[in-house]
Amino acid sequence: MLLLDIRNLTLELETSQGLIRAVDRVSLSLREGEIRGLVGESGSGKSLIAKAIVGVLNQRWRIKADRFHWCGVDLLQLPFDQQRKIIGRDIAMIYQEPSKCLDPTALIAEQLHESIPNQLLKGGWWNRARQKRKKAIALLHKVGIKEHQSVLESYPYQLSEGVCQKVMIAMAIAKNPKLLIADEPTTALEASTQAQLFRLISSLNQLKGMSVLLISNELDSIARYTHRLSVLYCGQLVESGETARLLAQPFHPYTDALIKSVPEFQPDLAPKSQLYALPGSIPTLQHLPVGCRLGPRCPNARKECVHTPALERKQHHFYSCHFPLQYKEPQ
Amino acid sequence: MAKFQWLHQKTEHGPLSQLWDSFRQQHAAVVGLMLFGFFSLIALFGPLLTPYDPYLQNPDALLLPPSWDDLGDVRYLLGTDDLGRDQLSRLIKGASYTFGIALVTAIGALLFGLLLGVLAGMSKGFRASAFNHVLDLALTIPSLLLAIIIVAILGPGLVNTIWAIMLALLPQFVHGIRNTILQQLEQEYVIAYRLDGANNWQILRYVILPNTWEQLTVLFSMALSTAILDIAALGFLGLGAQAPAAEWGLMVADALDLIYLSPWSIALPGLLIFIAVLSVNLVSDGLRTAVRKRQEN
Amino acid sequence: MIWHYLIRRLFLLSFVFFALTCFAFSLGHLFPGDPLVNFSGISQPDDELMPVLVQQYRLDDGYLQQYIAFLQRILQGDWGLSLASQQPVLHELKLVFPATLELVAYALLISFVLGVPLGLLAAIKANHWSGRAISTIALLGYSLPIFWWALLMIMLFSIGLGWFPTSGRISVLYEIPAVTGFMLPDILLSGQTYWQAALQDAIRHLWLPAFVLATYPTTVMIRFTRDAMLNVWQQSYIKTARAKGLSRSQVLYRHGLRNAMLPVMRQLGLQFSTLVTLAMISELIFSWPGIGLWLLDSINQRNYPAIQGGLLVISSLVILVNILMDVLHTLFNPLARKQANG
Amino acid sequence: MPKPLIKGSLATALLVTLLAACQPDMPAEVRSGLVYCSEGSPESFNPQLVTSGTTIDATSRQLFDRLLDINAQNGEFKPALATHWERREDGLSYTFFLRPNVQFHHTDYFTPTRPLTSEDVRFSFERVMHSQHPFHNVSGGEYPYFQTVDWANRVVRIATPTDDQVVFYLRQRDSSFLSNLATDFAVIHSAEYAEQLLQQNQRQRLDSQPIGTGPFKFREYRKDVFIRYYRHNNYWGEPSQLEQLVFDIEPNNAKRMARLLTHECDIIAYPRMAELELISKRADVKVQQQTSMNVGFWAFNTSRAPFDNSKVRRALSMAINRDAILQAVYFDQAEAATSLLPPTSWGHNPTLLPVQYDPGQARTLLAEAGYPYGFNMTIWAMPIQRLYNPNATRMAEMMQADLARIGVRASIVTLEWNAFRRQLRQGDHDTVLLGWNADNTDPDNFFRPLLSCNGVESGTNRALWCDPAFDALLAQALLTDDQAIRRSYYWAAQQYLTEHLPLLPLAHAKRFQAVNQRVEGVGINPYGGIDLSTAFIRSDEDTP
Repeated sequence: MLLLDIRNLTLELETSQGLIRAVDRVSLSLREGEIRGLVGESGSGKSLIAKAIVGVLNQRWRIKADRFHWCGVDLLQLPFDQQRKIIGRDIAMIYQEPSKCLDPTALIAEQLHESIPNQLLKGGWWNRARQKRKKAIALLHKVGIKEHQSVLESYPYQLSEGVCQKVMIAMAIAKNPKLLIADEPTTALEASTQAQLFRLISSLNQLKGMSVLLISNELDSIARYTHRLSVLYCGQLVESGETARLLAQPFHPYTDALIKSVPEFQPDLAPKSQLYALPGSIPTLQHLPVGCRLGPRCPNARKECVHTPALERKQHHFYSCHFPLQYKEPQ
Repeated sequence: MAKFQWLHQKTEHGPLSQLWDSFRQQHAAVVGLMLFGFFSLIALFGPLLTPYDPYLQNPDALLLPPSWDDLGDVRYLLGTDDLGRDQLSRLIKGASYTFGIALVTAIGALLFGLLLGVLAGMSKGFRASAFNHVLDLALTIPSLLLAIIIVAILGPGLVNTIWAIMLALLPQFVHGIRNTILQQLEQEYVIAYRLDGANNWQILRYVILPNTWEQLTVLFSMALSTAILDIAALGFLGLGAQAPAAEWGLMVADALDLIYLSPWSIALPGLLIFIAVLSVNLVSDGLRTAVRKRQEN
Repeated sequence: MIWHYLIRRLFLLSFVFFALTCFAFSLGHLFPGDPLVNFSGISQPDDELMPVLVQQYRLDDGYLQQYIAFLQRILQGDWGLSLASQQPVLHELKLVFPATLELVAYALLISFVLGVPLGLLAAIKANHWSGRAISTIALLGYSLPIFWWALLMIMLFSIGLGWFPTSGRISVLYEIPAVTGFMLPDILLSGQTYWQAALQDAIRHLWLPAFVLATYPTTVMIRFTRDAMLNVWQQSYIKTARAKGLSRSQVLYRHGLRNAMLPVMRQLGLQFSTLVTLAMISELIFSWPGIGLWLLDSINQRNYPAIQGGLLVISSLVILVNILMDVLHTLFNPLARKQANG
Repeated sequence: MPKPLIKGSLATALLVTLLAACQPDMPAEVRSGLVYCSEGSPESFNPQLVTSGTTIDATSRQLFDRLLDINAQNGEFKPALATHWERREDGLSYTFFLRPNVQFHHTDYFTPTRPLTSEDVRFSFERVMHSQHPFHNVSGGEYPYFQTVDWANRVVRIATPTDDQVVFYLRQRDSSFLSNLATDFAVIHSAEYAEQLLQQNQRQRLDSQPIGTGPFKFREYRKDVFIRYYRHNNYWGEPSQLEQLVFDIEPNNAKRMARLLTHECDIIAYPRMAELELISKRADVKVQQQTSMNVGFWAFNTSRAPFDNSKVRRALSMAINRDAILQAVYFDQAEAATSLLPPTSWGHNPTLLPVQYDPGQARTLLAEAGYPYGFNMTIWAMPIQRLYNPNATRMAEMMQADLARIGVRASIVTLEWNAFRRQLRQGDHDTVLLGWNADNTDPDNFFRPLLSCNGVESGTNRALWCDPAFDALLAQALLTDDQAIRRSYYWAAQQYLTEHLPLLPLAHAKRFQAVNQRVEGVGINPYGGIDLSTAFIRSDEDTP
């Protein structure tokens, strides 16, 4: 069953210099139990999409989409608080700096108890507090925190980023949501905890069947853990499809460049050789190029690229480029 | 699609122009700034503008109501006080007393505060903590109490109370500057400078001070509004400006006896104090939001 | 770990009190006139009493011994006689100081009860007309010169509408013995038959001064709360709380308020000395028999021992409040506690 | 949402205002209380020690009685503690017959065991006369009024043949003796209370916690805040209808006026002349007016150069525009003073020609006196209101401007009232704005305290002017009872004054009193302090 179905999502922001279209006709779909990756360099609008889904964008943003379905319900038409109720029940989100997402003046126990909804508790309301404490301890164990007592009684500033992220995940899965959105969960963590975290997310996905939208800019971790992948550049969806096939045979030059820039994917890289990188840099939001936004930096850009390419489809593999790379023999 | 702009490049991106842009957008702050300019002009050129000598007593024009009142006299636009002195010229002269001297006091407090704040901010270890703690607490003596003590020692007078108000304004400055400096010291570019071998003085001179002038303007505007209120209050209590002086607070106190006969002789000076402080507060609010906006984006 | 911090604060407190008593002692010599009169407060010490006093105050040996003698006298409660009434200064302070505390306390209470919710409302509805209206009223509030504002209020409410009396803590016809010095408890303790009428009359006398004095702290509280809440509202833990599905008011009270209140408390400490100045001025206008009125009279009478006593009492009050606010801020704010002993 | 919290706090605020606004019903002893707003704190509770009007108003008529009083309408003597008195034909002895069964105050600090006897009268006056009297040096040992009338030499001896008879023996005839006994200073204390204080070694309590025979007894006093008196129930005269009398002390006259308008005060002293016609239009207030014997003057310190030179004094007097002062300070509620004695006094000399206002002539006179470029001087101005000078600081400011026109640079000195009088006593002033309020109808009551040599030591002679010729004139005037002869002496004295000008008389002010409509039975006593014993509050139901 299709959980999330977004067609042509456009996010615009009025600024003093006029209207900026940060996200330009992006489509995204997510099935139950699937881990989808969302890759793109910083400023490509991937966090914006996540926030749009959860509905925490502030009033200045204008959201337009042909279709914005969650479990068959069109969220855009719903009144604000009803929309908030559904999202609150089904979608959970974790952010980049976990320590900032925890209230510095409240104990972890308190924040954890807050996030456990009352409906899930069995038993009467009078021993709700005891039940919450029991459930909180269970949650901490589930996310891999052994000495729960010391964590519960401490303040956020006393915990490391890794533990904070685990607490955030515990809070997220407290209401066993259908979808967990992880917005660059591992940027603030060091390598060992990163791997630990990804294993935790994928185990939760398999055990509880919770689908995950993993947003990151490190291609190698994405490649290992996600089933399907979407690549974004400056707010435009350039390519999406099964991760394995996409990595094996990218159609869009930007995806190809991304893959080449990751050393792990180039087994036969000669020592001291120049790492591949696209020429130029990401344009700022105020000065976005017309048409295909990779235009000026694209190695095989041509005249037609001035018109934004439509999203073409090859079985489950979507790409939006006038001159895809399919002629190259697969590596 | 994004507009294609080749030519219209924002020439100047310095913090000053950004600050002025976000300040300009707040209309209330601009009105405040105009009023502030108006009062400063009056404070500077007041004595030249007054239609009459503020201390000239005209025995046959006692307690005239303002000219728009039916028994008012157009020669005395805002009427006269109970000794026959022209109210308008006294109010203008008062501007140089209340507003002008408040400006001087605030600038003095700014300089002393800067000195002490820098000392407190830059020194480290026990000396720092002892120095700024004692400074913070000892200087929180209320301004009126300080004024009473100084008047008890040196006798009443406008100059004596300036010292009292300056001392009372110091904690705000020292506190604000010390926090800003400590904030600056944690920034990476300070560490970068230090790596380049810059000693404390150079860091202070080239890195920290240019970055604190914004905070200084905000602190200065807040201190100025407090200074105006304090000078007027001390004038009202008779500890500041003495009898014939045309200081606004003192004019309210003198007019207190005639509160039933000529309520406007109390209303006018009080209103001017209120508008002066309001203009300064508007500017200070505008500055604070502008600084916060500039730091946000 | 906390005790270590509290002990350091206590040490700082005693150090500042020591500095304060040094300052008060030096005033004795700085004030014009004969130091013996300034310390003892006996206006015309007749000649056989003079040598006894000089010996007792050790006026002829060095400043240090004089200071030690001064300190002993302060601790024993002999603060000299007021030159005006030849009564012991401490006895008069016990009568006048509670009146000021009472007025300041009511003003602070009003500023909290009115200031905090209005500040929150102004922060949340920042670009709504109500939010802007509240912050403009706040701006007007703390630009008002208090003596002029008090006069307007008297002209309007007391003389114009006749709702409230203009002066004093209670009508002079009620005889209330000063047991604690605070008016309302004194009325209850006085056990007079007419205590209800006295209580009502005391409240009637209290309204106007408390409201006038509360104008500044309330408007300042609105501004501080609004600023603090504005930047707390941007923090990401507020977003996570909202994402957790908490209702807006739950997010506001559980997370917003507590985090916003911390910087407000610290700033309040700084504003307390301004509040004391305003209290002294409003006492003069409302003839509220507090320490402000008493000190203003004593400056006119060149009553130096009284000024010395007043300085000691008011400064220690301000310093105590500052340190209390600082300690409260550290206790409630785990982050600050990390810096405090980290 | 925070909205419920805001609604809650606003609702409670509204409720409390309504609760406070309705008028509580006053209990018994509060309802029949009267609040008199006075302009200053009394320096002491014994009128013998002072001359200031404030203390007299607060104490003498409320707490004490005198041997005889003056009838307010016709100025004749009427019996008080003495029912009747006889004078020997050679005028050297007076015998007074005391009223029987006069009770002293019964308070928590003293319980009288016996009624008033001649012993109390003798004690009260001997304290003033004999320096080795146990109570003479208590509270400073200064009796200014008695020193000016030279009481100690005048009265040789006081005898008490029986309990209800007192005989005064004088050294020589003195026509002003009876008037002096009728002044507010000649009050009768309780000898028994003094005896009790002597044993407790608390002698100064006699002047701070008074015991008298008056209509009210002392209850409580807080300096600069209030004085509380309760009714003396077994008063010899007609007891007051007021259960309680409170003097609410408020130096600022605008605030006193405000308290009258909000009914916190029932009677206020020295209302602002400026607002009189304003408040007389109000329904709840009535204004009482009484021409009374007083004079406001500008005294030069003749013991100090250049004020010892009469030319300089005349020049300064001519520089002052007195009509402007009458209008700006007295608001035309006073008449210009041509001489020290007010016109209502029988000793007034109408033939005097007053000092003309002529700055040009003043400048030439100043040059002749040797000060062509003027000089620096101080004008001392009282900080509080007085009947004879409602706003001394304002008057000083006007004089400062007038003197500046003739090149004299004057600065104004004003201190708190007690500090002001203390330093004035030491003669630190160049010139001072003061005045005098008569205590009886005798012209001697003006001249002796203000300008006699005795006045210099007692501190009432602010001009520090001691002229034997002038003193001789005053002494002769006292030797006869015939008013015509005394008037001729007093005319000569006034002529002498206008030539030497030790002080410049400015104005004789009318005395005003603003009273709440519901207060009855209160008048203004033209001679000396106010009398509140006959006051009562009409109890009709138009509560404020």
